[in-house]
Amino acid sequence: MSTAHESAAAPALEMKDIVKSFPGVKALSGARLRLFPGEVHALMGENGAGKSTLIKVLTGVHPIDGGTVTLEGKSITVGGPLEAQRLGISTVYQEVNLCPNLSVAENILIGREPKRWGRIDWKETNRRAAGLMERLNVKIDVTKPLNHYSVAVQQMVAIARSLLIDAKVLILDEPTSSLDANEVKELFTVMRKLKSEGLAILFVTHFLDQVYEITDRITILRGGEFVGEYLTKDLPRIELVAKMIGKDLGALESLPKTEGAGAKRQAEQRTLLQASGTGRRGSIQPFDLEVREGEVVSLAGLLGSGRSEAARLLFGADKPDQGEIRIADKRVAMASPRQAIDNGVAFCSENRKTEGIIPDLTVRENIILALQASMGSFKYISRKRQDEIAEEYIRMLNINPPNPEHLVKNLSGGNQQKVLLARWLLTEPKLLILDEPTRGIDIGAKTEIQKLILSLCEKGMSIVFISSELEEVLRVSHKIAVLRDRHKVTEIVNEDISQQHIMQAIAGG
Amino acid sequence: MSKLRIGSQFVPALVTMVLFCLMFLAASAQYTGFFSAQVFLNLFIDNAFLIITAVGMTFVIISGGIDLSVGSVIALTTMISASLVEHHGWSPMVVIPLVLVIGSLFGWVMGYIIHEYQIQPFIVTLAGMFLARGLCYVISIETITITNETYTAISQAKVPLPGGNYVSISVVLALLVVGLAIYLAHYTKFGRNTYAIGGSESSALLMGLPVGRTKILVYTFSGFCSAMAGVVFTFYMLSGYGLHAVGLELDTIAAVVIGGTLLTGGVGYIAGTLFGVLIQGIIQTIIMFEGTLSSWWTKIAIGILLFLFILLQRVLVSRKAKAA
Amino acid sequence: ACGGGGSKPAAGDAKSGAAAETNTSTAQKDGDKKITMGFAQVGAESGWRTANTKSIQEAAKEAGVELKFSDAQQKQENQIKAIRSYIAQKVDVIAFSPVVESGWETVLKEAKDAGIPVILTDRAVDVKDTSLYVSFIGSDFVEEGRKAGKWLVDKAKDTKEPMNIVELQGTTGSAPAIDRKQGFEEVIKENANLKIVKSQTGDFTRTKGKEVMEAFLKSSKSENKPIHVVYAHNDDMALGAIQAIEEFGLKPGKDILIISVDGIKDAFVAMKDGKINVVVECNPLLGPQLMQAAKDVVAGKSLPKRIVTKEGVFPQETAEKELPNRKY
Amino acid sequence: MKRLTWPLVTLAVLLLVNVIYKPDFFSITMVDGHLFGSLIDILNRAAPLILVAVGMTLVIATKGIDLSVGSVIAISGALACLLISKSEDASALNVVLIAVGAALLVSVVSGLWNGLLVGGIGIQPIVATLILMVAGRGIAQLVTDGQIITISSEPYSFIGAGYLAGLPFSIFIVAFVLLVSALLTRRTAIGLFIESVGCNPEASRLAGIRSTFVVFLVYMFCGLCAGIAGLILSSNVSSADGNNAGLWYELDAILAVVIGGTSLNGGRFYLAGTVLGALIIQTLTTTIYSLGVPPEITLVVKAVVVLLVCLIGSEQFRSKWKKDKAAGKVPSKKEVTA
Ligand SMILES: Nc1ncnc2c1ncn2[C@@H]1O[C@H](COP(=O)(O)OP(=O)(O)OP(=O)(O)O)[C@@H](O)[C@H]1O
Ligand SMILES: Nc1ncnc2c1ncn2[C@@H]1O[C@H](COP(=O)(O)OP(=O)(O)OP(=O)(O)O)[C@@H](O)[C@H]1O
Ligand SMILES: [Mg+2]
Ligand SMILES: [Mg+2]
Repeated sequence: MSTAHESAAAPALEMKDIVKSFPGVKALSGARLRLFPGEVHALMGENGAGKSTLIKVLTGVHPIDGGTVTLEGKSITVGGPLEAQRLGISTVYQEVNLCPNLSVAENILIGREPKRWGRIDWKETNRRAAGLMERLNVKIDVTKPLNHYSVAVQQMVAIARSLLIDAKVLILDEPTSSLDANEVKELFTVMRKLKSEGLAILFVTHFLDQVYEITDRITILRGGEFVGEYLTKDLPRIELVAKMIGKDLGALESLPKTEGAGAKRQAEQRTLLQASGTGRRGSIQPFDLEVREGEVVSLAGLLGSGRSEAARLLFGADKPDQGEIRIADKRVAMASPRQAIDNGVAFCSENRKTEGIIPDLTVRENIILALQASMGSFKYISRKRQDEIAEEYIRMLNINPPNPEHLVKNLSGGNQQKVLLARWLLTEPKLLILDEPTRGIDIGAKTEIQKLILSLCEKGMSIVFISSELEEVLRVSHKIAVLRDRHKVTEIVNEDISQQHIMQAIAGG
Repeated sequence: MSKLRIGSQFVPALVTMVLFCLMFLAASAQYTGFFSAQVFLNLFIDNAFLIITAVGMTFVIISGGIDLSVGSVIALTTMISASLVEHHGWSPMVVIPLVLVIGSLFGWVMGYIIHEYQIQPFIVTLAGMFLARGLCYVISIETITITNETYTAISQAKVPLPGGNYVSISVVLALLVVGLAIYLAHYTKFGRNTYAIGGSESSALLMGLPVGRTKILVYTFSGFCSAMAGVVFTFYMLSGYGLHAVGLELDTIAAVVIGGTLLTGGVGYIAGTLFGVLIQGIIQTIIMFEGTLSSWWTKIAIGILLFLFILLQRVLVSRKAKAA
Repeated sequence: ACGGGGSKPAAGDAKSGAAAETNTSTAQKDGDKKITMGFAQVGAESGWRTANTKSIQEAAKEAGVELKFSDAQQKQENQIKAIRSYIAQKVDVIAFSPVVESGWETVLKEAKDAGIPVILTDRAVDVKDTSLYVSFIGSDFVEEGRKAGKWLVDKAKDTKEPMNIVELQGTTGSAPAIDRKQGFEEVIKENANLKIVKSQTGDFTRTKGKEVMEAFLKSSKSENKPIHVVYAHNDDMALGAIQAIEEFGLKPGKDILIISVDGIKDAFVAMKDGKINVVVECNPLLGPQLMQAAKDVVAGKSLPKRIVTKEGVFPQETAEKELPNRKY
Repeated sequence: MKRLTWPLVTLAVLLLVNVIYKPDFFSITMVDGHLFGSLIDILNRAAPLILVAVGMTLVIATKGIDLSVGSVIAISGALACLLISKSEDASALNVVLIAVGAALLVSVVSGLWNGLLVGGIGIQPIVATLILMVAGRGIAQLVTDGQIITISSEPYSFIGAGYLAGLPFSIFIVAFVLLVSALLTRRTAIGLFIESVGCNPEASRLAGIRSTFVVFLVYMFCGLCAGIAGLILSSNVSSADGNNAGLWYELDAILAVVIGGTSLNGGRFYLAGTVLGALIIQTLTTTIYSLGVPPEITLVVKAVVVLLVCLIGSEQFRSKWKKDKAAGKVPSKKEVTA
């Protein structure tokens, strides 16, 4: 079915020779894209390849420097997102771009609120929003403000919003970066339906599995340039990756298989962190958790099961009001992040936009921030040392553009995530809590990071790991704590760790 | 209000109302003559213009901006009204709509500059503040007394209430504006867009909301409210004067913020603002009933009362938020 | 006045006195018929005003009048509120110094409806129906301007050359600023040699007075238009100007004539040192007169519509003798 | 440096206007061993404003605002003058030193109070500092008993009216404070922390920054700056005026900060820009005085200048202008980072 439109129809949308520069960076040069009605089209490329920029240029967020855009054969210039919507282009941008202060229902419907007697009909608004969320199989109270929910839920809300627009073209920029398998499944069901209705869908993701599951065609960008357009079925994985990073790759294969690796080391390790009865009213019920030195403990669970909440307690981001936490057998109050850091605990939040990056500061400043904070105000890391550190981590994590003086807000999403990882790795904590650390990071860098994590463990660092990507969890963990409905239900260790086992535990079997 | 979600955001506004009632009762116990309906109604009579200004300001602050020009626009409105009515013999029926248009236009221009040239609202409206007050002096340095019958009649008219109490026409106008504003804020696209922009302007833009138009409209509305307040102020003072309402912008901002609106934008309720104004009014009234304070102790006492109130509000809000 | 030891204890007394008074008055509420007066002061924007307040507070204590005092912080709306609250508190008599002249009709009518007599101090109000207040005690700003002008005209009678005057105005738009300017200009018109070459507001403060004067001196130098006279709308600005003149290297009072209004102690000190040539008095001490008037009006006696305060013009020669008499 | 261009241009234009009207505007002569001229006057007069604005810059960088500076100015001057006037020998150096020390201490305490309300209790900065703005003026008047305290003290008047090496002493004070703040913010991590807290408080907290400490520090520093400014202002006229000293200073200070390019939304701050902003404001005031602009239209002139300063500083405005001139193309829409 996918080749049908090759001859049949003209593209719904075509972008040709797109050029876009930002001060000091050429984000796009000669990028191309064709979208046909009734297809799901993957836009692939490394972090910073220009995918999001291409989308923003298309929807008029950034003015275009050169090139043409045609929609259904007509050449168009889009003045802004509002105009794009009017033209039938519906977009979910990377990162959650919704209003945290408004209710979920409003976020979905604002701009298109149902009216009655000339005024907004709130009942109907809430009803419709709830209906839409249900269609995505997310059952939440839509009258609560958006910031009440986790990033994953917010992503679903953004998707729900985009579905509402009467669109010819649907653009999804990494909508699945923090979604679990279940939600992805729901999303794909919806996408398939829309596709069959003749919608052209552009889908950006770093998950190859998803690409092969849902897309019909792939466009690859590299360094802002067009590499090629391929039918998904004709392009094997290895080749796809090679085309994305521009060289042949053995990296994927070279990943160490650590499943069960923890088994032999576990017995001799001392306990680093011991949480007993730790909990916080209204967010997570008391739980026990033991993390040993050099161990990777994963928290697994469904959307909103309380993984992030648990992690935040361990770091003091929220103050636990029950139970106690011991680190290296010393009782620690964990009243603030500061205290946690002083005790060698670090935490990389899942919410990089609001809890991670300091947007107006440079890459260098963002990287050294946590280290500097732990050193205090007056022991200033010399500028020379800062530059060295920045250089080192930019190289190590392949941050692009490799300019330490770039403002972090101008980096691509994946590169921002790398900066955050760099920030915490630099502090060399005893326990590193990573909440969705590889969110939005491209396939090449992801393996690098996983390798890095494992090598750090080998050196004795402990890690608490949260990821919506089960495969990743399986690959790195020594122990998995499963959460359901905001309390810890079970622990799975060592040889018991298997996909099926976890799935059962999560689902409550 | 029942259809509105009473979420945690509503707590500050609610706490403000409760605290207001407590303050009123406490003062009634302390001062003879305080506990009367008329004293309560006087809060409205004396602060009608502040209520109206604060309503406009609430929109601006919810959108994440600020408007420093309100006091000056009030002065300018009184000045234009007085000069046209007294010196040029225009009819109030023409003058009042005219000044409302002028005020709105003034706000529109500021909004346009803020949005179109991406200049911080603080500085644009500060320039607006200088300009409006400067224009007053250009019209006349001296105060212009209004003797026009329509104005004096409206000014002295009493809307009788049961029990021999009364309010002024201005109070009715102010309450109408409050009602309109609540409707605008919660039941129109304009209002919701304002909240959205305050929550996150860049998101609102990406969500395809008319950010520019809404922002400009918000300042226009604030300009309109200031002019409306100016009209009410003219009834109240029966004069035009360049030094009217000096420093009112701070009172207004304080009232809005006390009412639970966040200066960072996105959160706030008109009803909260109304009580914010009343809180300020009651602090004033308490001090006047006290009647033994010297000028400096007056200021210190205002500061202390404000502090106590805000502290209580803060404690209660964080307690409630935790419980929720 | 100059903040030396003298004035401090007085304030302490006034305060404790006031406190004591409230206590006793609540105790003997229904006993003897004590007059309650509500007084709405403009604010405490200057030493002059504070002296005015103090005079009223002390006089009230002496006369056994229970004083309800409120400070409007230079805002007319606050004064109106205060008057409303006095009406609600059913005081026997209301007195106030209006911030501006206009806009009193409504609230004064309310007072009249409530049967409370109103006495104005310091400034008049502009109302059509003069029965809204019983009397006005205070000075006449225009007259003060005239007196200042008169002194200069006398002084300049013999000079043939033109004299350049710079004027330091009070707060733009305020009644004393407008009136003192008007009265002064009215009189100096008589002599064509007298010309105001520069006029700028100094906001009634020393700092601004000094700053403005500095700029005037600099520009007069580059324009080659020497300044002969400074006319300041109050003493504080004059004192600031004096400093500027001295720093500029000229002698105030000699090279440049200084005319000032108010008559605070500091001004007399400067005058004694020969740095000010004349001070037109504007007397803030009208407490006793006010209390007398209040008693009369409560007793049902009729009052004159206008009670003028005693005010003089003090040329340099009288400074030495007058200085000890200055209370503020 | 690029963001200083437009403020610099503005300042240059203002000075140019003066020179056109008064050709000897730039002339600086030596009188009694001090330099003398309009430019020196501007520097001297701008000194307190620069001080306050520098303190304000750091506060604004943390997404705060300090409305109480005017009142702190009044308190500091009032207290110093009161202590001196109460002493046996007003001209004794140690008396003045004690008075100055006490005044500065109280100013820092005022800042601490603000910091406590904002950082400790979490009250919104604008209301938190409004409290001290209102009450502080009362306190200042309480100190002076509502009168103007006049003193005659050689050493005290040196602070605001004295000369050192031919230049007004206040200029040295400003230079010193600027130097200290530049060192503190650029040679220690404090500057980084301030910007970080102002830019994203939650992320900063999670990165382990003691944001309360930072907030306390900036408000205390701002209080100190206002206190010094208060001393300069009161010593300049050898008197303390509890009611009028520093009135509306907060607006001018904030204006200076904003003209200098620091955003009221916190984050990056630019001390040099602030200094330029303050100089622009003072130059404008002096220009108005020396050109003889009538007081009635002073405010209109000020409004127009402020607006022009912002407009030429706005990229959108400039590019629109250029484009309009070139050919009526569509104005560029602003760019957003998602
Ligand atoms: N507003 C901006 N200012 C300056 N540079 C920018 C801006 N936005 C993006 N860039 C740069 O443009 C390049 C492309 O970024 P883009 O966000 O399109 O990458 P991406 O392919 O979406 O990457 P990711 O997979 O990490 O999301 C990057 O080098 C980035 O630094
Ligand atoms: N039905 C729901 N689904 C998802 N989140 C919910 C739901 N109901 C409430 N929430 C809120 O969302 C947040 C989810 O908590 P948390 O961030 O710990 O989840 P998580 O396990 O990390 O899941 P994820 O980040 O994948 O959504 C909580 O603040 C919770 O109050
Ligand atoms: Mg991207
Ligand atoms: Mg989570």
